[in-house]
Amino acid sequence: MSKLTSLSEAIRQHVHDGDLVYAAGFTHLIPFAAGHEIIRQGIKDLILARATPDLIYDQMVAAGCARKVIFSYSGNPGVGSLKWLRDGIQNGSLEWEEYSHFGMISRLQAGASGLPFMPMRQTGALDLEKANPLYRRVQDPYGGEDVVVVPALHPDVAIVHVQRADSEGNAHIWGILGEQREAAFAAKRVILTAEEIVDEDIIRSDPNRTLIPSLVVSAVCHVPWCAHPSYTQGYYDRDNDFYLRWEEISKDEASVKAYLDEWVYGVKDRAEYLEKLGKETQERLKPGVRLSAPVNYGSY
Amino acid sequence: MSKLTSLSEAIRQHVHDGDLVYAAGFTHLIPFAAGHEIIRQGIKDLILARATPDLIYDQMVAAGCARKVIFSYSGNPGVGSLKWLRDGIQNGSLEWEEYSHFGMISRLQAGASGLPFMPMRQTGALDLEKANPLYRRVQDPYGGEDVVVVPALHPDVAIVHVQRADSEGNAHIWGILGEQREAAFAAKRVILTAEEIVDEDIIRSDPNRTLIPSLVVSAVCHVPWCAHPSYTQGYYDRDNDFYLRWEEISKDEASVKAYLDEWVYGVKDRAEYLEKLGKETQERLKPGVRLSAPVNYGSY
Amino acid sequence: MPEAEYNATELMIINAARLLKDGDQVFVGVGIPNLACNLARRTHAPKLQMIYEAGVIGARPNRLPLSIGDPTLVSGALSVCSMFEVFSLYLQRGNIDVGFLGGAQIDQYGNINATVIGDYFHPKVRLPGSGGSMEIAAWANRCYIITPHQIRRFPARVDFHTSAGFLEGGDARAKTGVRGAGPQAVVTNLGILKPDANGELVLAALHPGCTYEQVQANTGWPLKQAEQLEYTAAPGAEELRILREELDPQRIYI
Amino acid sequence: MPEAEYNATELMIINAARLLKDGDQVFVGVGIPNLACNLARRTHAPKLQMIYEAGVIGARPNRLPLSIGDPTLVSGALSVCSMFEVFSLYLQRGNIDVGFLGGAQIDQYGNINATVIGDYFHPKVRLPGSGGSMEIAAWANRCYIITPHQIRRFPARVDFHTSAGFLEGGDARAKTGVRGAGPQAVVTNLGILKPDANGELVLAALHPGCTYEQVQANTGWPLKQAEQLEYTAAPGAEELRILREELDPQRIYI
Repeated sequence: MSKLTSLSEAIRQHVHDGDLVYAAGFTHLIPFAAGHEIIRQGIKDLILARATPDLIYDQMVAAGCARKVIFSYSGNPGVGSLKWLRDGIQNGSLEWEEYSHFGMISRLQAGASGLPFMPMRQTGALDLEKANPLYRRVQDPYGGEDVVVVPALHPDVAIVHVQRADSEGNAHIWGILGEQREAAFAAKRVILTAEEIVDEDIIRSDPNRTLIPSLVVSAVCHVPWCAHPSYTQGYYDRDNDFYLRWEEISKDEASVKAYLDEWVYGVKDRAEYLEKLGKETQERLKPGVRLSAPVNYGSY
Repeated sequence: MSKLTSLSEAIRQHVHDGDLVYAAGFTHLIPFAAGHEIIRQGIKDLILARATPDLIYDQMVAAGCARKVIFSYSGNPGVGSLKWLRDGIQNGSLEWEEYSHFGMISRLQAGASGLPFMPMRQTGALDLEKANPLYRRVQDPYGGEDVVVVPALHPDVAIVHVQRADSEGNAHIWGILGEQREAAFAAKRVILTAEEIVDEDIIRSDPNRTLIPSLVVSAVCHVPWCAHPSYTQGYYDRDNDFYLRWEEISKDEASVKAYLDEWVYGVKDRAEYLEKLGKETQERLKPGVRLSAPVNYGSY
Repeated sequence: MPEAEYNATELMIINAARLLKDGDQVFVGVGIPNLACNLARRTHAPKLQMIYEAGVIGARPNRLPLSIGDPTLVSGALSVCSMFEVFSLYLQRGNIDVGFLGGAQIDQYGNINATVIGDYFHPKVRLPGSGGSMEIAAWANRCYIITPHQIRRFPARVDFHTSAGFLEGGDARAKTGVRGAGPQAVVTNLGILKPDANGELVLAALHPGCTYEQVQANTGWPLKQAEQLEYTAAPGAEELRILREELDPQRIYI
Repeated sequence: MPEAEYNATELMIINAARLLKDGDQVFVGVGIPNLACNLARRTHAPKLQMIYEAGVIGARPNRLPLSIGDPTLVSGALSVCSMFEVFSLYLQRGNIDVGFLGGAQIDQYGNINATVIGDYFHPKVRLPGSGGSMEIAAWANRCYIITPHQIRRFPARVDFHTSAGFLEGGDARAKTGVRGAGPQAVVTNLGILKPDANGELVLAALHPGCTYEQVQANTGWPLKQAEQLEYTAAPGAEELRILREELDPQRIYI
């Protein structure tokens, strides 16, 4: 049963004011197009969860979509800081809840596994554990050190971008996997965006590559270049120029407004964004071909 | 640095009397050749751990290698029972420790993750929990039901068969993954057997397929048909005739002795076994070709 | 009712298939449950999906699988994951609608013993053990049991709780907090048992030609009848044809 | 010593590279640690392997990676796994020899603050936070810190323990039971600090032309000297050549 729909329809149906949203992706496959659509639809009071909020959450905070962030590293990776998140936390206008990377993804792992919590070894650094009451401790019933635990996270909606999926939402992902799969299994609803919609036979040719099954997917959206200015392995490179430019754009309200007006409110959807981005930029970001060696599953 | 060695050398170096051995594989990739080599070398007092002991552990018990088994399902899959394990348990000559499947693989998952234990939800069935004191309970510090926990398992040696690996032990696996990866990361030493030793470039062409890294591997052995009469996806089918025959062979001591004399003690190594097995059987078990669709990693 | 010829195994498979719903995500073993699922897919439940404890999702086998990990289940499947993942992400997470269970003993409250006859530490007969059934019985939304109806298989109390039915009945299962609804039907060659409000297995349906007395004679507790005792329709010609010609032409299981 | 020209960043990279051993499994970020590892690989540690928190093992990048998740790290790598897996199977399991750490503040006992200046709930300056450094500092066998030597970066006590060094010194770290040995060296542009038996960072080595007084002036606690104060060799011509011509020809980091 096809779950194909437009991204704007999927956001309208599955993302509501006040929802806890997890737009997944560790530097890779960050679903910028979905973030922009949420901004365009004026959705409010969101709790934005992500290990690394990246520019997309800074933009969503700047656009007034969020009341709270949950994160483990709030920086512009390899460049600097996320001004709107930082200022929101500093001036008290934005609630926050903080973990280490492993704490954050362990929350998803617990959620994805149907467990109430995940244990991890102690780290000796107690200040975050003290600051965040959701960090707890549990005795090791085998006599070792107490373990630290974090509770399951069940996002209302996870947004997960992938390289290719069939129309039912069975998805192949390769390259950096981040927390894509855990977010999809942990969430109540999943919006899957894909660079390519392929025939089911392509998916079935390599079942070990299918990290997200249709079973957990609510909507499938065909969104080429969904991740720009982040990247999709094998499809396009990270647009590092933009990551550098955001440092400047984000400095004052006027330039952020100008950016949003031009690149978010000023375009209807990602197709228009892509047209506006231009062929030249697309060409610049296209990698050469480097194919995986095939494997033989055998015909039995 | 190449870790290539013969299987007999690898067993000699890494498997000692009294060791806890985990020969991995859920119906797929069961390393029969390694089990036979352990029998040939007359290694004793082993603790044999496996979710599904399968014929190979029945043979090792029959040959006198084991003092204890740890398992979650002790049957001849799709056929019947494992007579030597069953009789050993019934007559008290074999120690045993028992879990459900999820309990068993959760022990490996804890071991692989460096955790003291793994939690799982309650199942309502208490008898095994009562019979095996290593099942414990832990309070959910978030106020939910208590969870059941099992302790980390760290085999002295894991034996893991794979389709292809480079000479350092970076391995591609596809098809049913069972507990191959968890066993490798949980164990103190890892013997990797492979159908094919390939150039590092093949491995590097598809890093997402590398489930076991050289980092955890102690020895790499090139052992075509290592898994027969079990199977290797894409290389050969399960020899179901033998699974049926074992039901007969295992019925009395004389026929087991005859089998071991002919197929284990009577051959030097898997190459001789394979020659003895004959071209016809090999041809019968060869599947047709069914290749995975390639993915583009991109040249960056 | 036309007097179609069928055997006990065919009867059980066909009645099990009828219990499955379109779109069900079924955690399935080889043999009879596998045949029941495939029959349902070719009749009223084309969107039913089979998930194997070996970690295979959406298998599309070219031949009848002979083991739970048959390579034909993998080639052309939608997804394959590790055993830890299939038990955690699918079963424990609550993504499985139906689980199939079997065992040497099933008792009055649907508890199953697949572990041992006699004392656990001094076994009279040692059985294979839980495998995944402890978790399937607890976490699948609903479970079905398929088994021949013999008195030794239906004691009032099992020797060992390998997997939980309704435990001692009443709210005993609910109180454990396990997520699944437990065994919803036991399909035998004589009829179908279902739990009543107290979790006790009662006779819910009789197969053609079978009587209550026959079932009681093969059941180890005083067997109640459901208020509305039903009578199953005999296996249809088309069901039998699919089963015999398409699914198990070599008659390996049937 | 020949008066080779080099800048502070080059000096730090080269000295960090010298601390790495052949065969080390290094958990590494982009920028300076990445350059130090690659320099070590091309000089004395060809078998050193780089593992990125993004889940990349044995990267073989064709270009200088610009982010921790740069696609050039993936193409041609030995293995790629999920973030949960790299933190559990590699870091928590004890498979990582060396971790690199950074932060806004490093204190007398090697504790690091990358979270906040001022009060956590009413921050004066909010910093990015832990990322993986809480776990790296605890579980890597040994850790190195690379940072410019400035007084504001070296307070006697950090405002917030983002990751554990030797805590309050003495056996405080050992008592927590964390597996790693903690920070083994802090490489700055002036010299190298190392923990003494009490876990206190002391001056272990001076770079060419630097003095104890200079280091003390930039350190927020009375800085002890190691019993055997060492003097690092100036960056060699070959080290500089590799760094400038092969590793960062566009001078993005150096």
